[in-house]
Amino acid sequence: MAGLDKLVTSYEAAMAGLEDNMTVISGGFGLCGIPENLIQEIYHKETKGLTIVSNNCGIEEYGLGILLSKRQIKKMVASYVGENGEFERQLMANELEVELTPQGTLAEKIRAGGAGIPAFYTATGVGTLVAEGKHHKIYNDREYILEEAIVGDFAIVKAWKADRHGNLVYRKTARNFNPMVATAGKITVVEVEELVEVGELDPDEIHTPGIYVDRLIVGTFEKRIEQRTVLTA
Amino acid sequence: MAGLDKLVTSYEAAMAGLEDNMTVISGGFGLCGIPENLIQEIYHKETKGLTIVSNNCGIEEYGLGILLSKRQIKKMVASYVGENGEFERQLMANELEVELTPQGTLAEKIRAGGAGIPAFYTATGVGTLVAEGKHHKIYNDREYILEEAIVGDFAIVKAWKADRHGNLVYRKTARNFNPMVATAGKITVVEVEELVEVGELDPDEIHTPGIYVDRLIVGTFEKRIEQRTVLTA
Amino acid sequence: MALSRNQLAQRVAQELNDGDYVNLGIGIPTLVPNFIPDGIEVMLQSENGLLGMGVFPTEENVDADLINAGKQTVTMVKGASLFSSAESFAMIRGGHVDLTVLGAFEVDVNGNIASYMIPGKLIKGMGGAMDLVAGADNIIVTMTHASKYGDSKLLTNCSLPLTGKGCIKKVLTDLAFIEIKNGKFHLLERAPGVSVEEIIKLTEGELVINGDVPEMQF
Amino acid sequence: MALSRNQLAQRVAQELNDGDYVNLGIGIPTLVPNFIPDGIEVMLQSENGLLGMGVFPTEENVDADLINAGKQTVTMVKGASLFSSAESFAMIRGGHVDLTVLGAFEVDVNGNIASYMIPGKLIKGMGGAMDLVAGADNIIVTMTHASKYGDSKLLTNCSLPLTGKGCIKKVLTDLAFIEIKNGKFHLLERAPGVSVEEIIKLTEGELVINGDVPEMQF
Repeated sequence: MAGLDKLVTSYEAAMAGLEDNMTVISGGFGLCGIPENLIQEIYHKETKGLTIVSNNCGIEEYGLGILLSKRQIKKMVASYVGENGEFERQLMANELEVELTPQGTLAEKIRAGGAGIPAFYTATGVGTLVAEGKHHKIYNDREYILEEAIVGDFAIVKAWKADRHGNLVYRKTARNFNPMVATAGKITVVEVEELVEVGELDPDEIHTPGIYVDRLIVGTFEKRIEQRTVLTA
Repeated sequence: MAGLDKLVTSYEAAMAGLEDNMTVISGGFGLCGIPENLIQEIYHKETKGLTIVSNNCGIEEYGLGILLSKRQIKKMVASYVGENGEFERQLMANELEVELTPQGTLAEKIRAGGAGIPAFYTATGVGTLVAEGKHHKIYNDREYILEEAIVGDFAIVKAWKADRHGNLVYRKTARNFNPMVATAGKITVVEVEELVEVGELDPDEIHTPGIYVDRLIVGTFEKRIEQRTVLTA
Repeated sequence: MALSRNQLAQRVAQELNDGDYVNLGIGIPTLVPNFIPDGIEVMLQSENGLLGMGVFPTEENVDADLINAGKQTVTMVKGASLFSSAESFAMIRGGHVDLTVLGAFEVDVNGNIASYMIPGKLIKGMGGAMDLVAGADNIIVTMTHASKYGDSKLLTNCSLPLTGKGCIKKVLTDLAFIEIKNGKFHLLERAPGVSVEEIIKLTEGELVINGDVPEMQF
Repeated sequence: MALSRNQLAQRVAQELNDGDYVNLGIGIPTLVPNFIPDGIEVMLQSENGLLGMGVFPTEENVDADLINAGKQTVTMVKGASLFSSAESFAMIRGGHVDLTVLGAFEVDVNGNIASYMIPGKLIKGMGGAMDLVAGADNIIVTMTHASKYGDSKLLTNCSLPLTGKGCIKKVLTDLAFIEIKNGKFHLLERAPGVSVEEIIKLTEGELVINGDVPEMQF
């Protein structure tokens, strides 16, 4: 790895420098488009006291849920708890600090973190628990609350294809939070299914420019499906 | 035009409803990626008292500059005056109201307008004329100013390809401000070089989803070059 | 008789306009696409980053990378587009979605909605619901009129933590189609065979009845 | 002797690190790519939406849709990417660009920079410069040390409207390479054949000279 080449060859190298009590932002929605091997690496490292920022926390035995079960997570910033019983249990038992954040606000907070916007106003959450303690302001007769950006010590991302410069392309709804997450880490680590030659990706079709990416690794993925719904003839 | 089909067949229909004193946001950077025929249509309509939001104001005889020469513009919101002598002249002579806005702030104000974010903080412009009268706030020992979103009565956009649903693809640096502008108009009008069948654009490669587009027209473009720089052997 | 889940979806579908971009929440709303009237073309938005959601895939076409906001495997229709969650909520927050249909635990006469937690009992999280109710002008809440214990879900004041304040104008329950305005519920239609009295009995918040209340038409 | 435009560009190029993402302003900075040292790989960002800017095109390859921030026709290198202006300034404002090189009218001992207007005389507009100076940690200003009338451009206080406040740490002029810290200019290097006295004479703001000041090496 030198110059613009972001490729690393071990998951250990990919997550080197991750320490207890750091903040990690993760891409993925449910189990779709999650950096599953980077999560596994955090699990094996046994890093503790983590703040995890992610829309969901996986399911109990897969995805970010494995960090929850192993008590590696001190605080979750997420929009959705459902479908993970252990998450709900730890939350209700006050064993886990949770900042429930509306999904769109969460996406925007992460984007803002990467884009040098420390805070922004939104109407989402006005009049709810989410608005408590936040600055309120009226624009055009409507009330808005001020939400602050999120920056992570690490950002972990799953993309479909990449070149060594870290130019990324996502596939279908596995894109979800990944493009914003990629911008919001002090160290951004990306795992992909396929490495292509520099120059092979059409510049007009790159979703995340390599400037945001610090480390890149090629993995194999289980891609577990949460709700396998099919048409019955 | 019905249902999801946004196609109109005349520039008159494309700009129908534009009235004096409205705000029009335009895509383009310099003369690159400007909705040249939509601008021509505004010129021919002789609409007056317009507020134009655009990074530049074209050059004197081409692009948005023609509206300036015909005194159709009451106010410009732009980041750059250079290379348009008439713009500079009207500005210095106080014949034109001008809100000089840093380029990144302008891009973000337009994005915010489309995204339902009424205002955001940025460090850009702190300590300069741009910051005067704006709310200041400290985050992490750094000073930021509050900037407000921009929404247009009309947004005019140039894209490369589109389908009838208004799904858009831009080409190279002709993308520039166009994707944000497309989101920020009460009525968004897009002109393109090429119409393709619905389903022909790869969903992963669509830059602007059709939900933002109200009207679509296929045009022919001069694509004038401002600085023709070439390698000399 | 109380509406079936399919009838609820069918009644919602009558509210669609040609060319609408529509976000359908989890549960009953996901059945709406089965009842889109002829001649009406709509695009379904799924807040995880898909505009142009199609039906469930066949077994061979299941794709782990293509799910909806309920984490169900889906397909795309022609003209679909894919984007990030930030872009998706830019659409929603920015008011570009024409109609949002979602479920709730409670709704009250001031248009408040509660749908994401029951303190001490259940915490699902708000997901995208807070953004959806804040972003859309046109929202239809679908839910049962009362709990299985007969407790009304149409209240003077929501008792649970709110998902949104003053944002709901239309509620479709298994018994009635109700409009919320001026701090009151207004009974627009009743389910076939359901009496106005039955609806009054199960509506805790103030309910205005104007003349004869028509039955829903299917 | 004062540096030529090419020498200025060459000296700037020495500041590049392998793997840097670099934004080059209009004027002298655009000459920098001609002097990138061997073994150093950098990517040039153009704020109108291009990362991986290449050289000017040949006559046959001129493309009206591919320009840089100076509106000049350019090409792309392998590994280039294209994006919107909002994304471009997310990169810049978010501090993802490693080095920014831009011109100025004036710089002062507090790191203030003025570069976009001369009241009553000239208004170019700030373009992306205010975002660039606010977003980058590492900025090099390139300019002539003094005006053609001999007026210093390195001042105690900028006299023109500012582009940015307290953001400039390095200035390369045709006479000297100067660091700004603790409210003073610090002379790091002088142009070959230019004396310290000459630099002192043309520097209005307080200038610190520590021991022997080396000549720039090319």
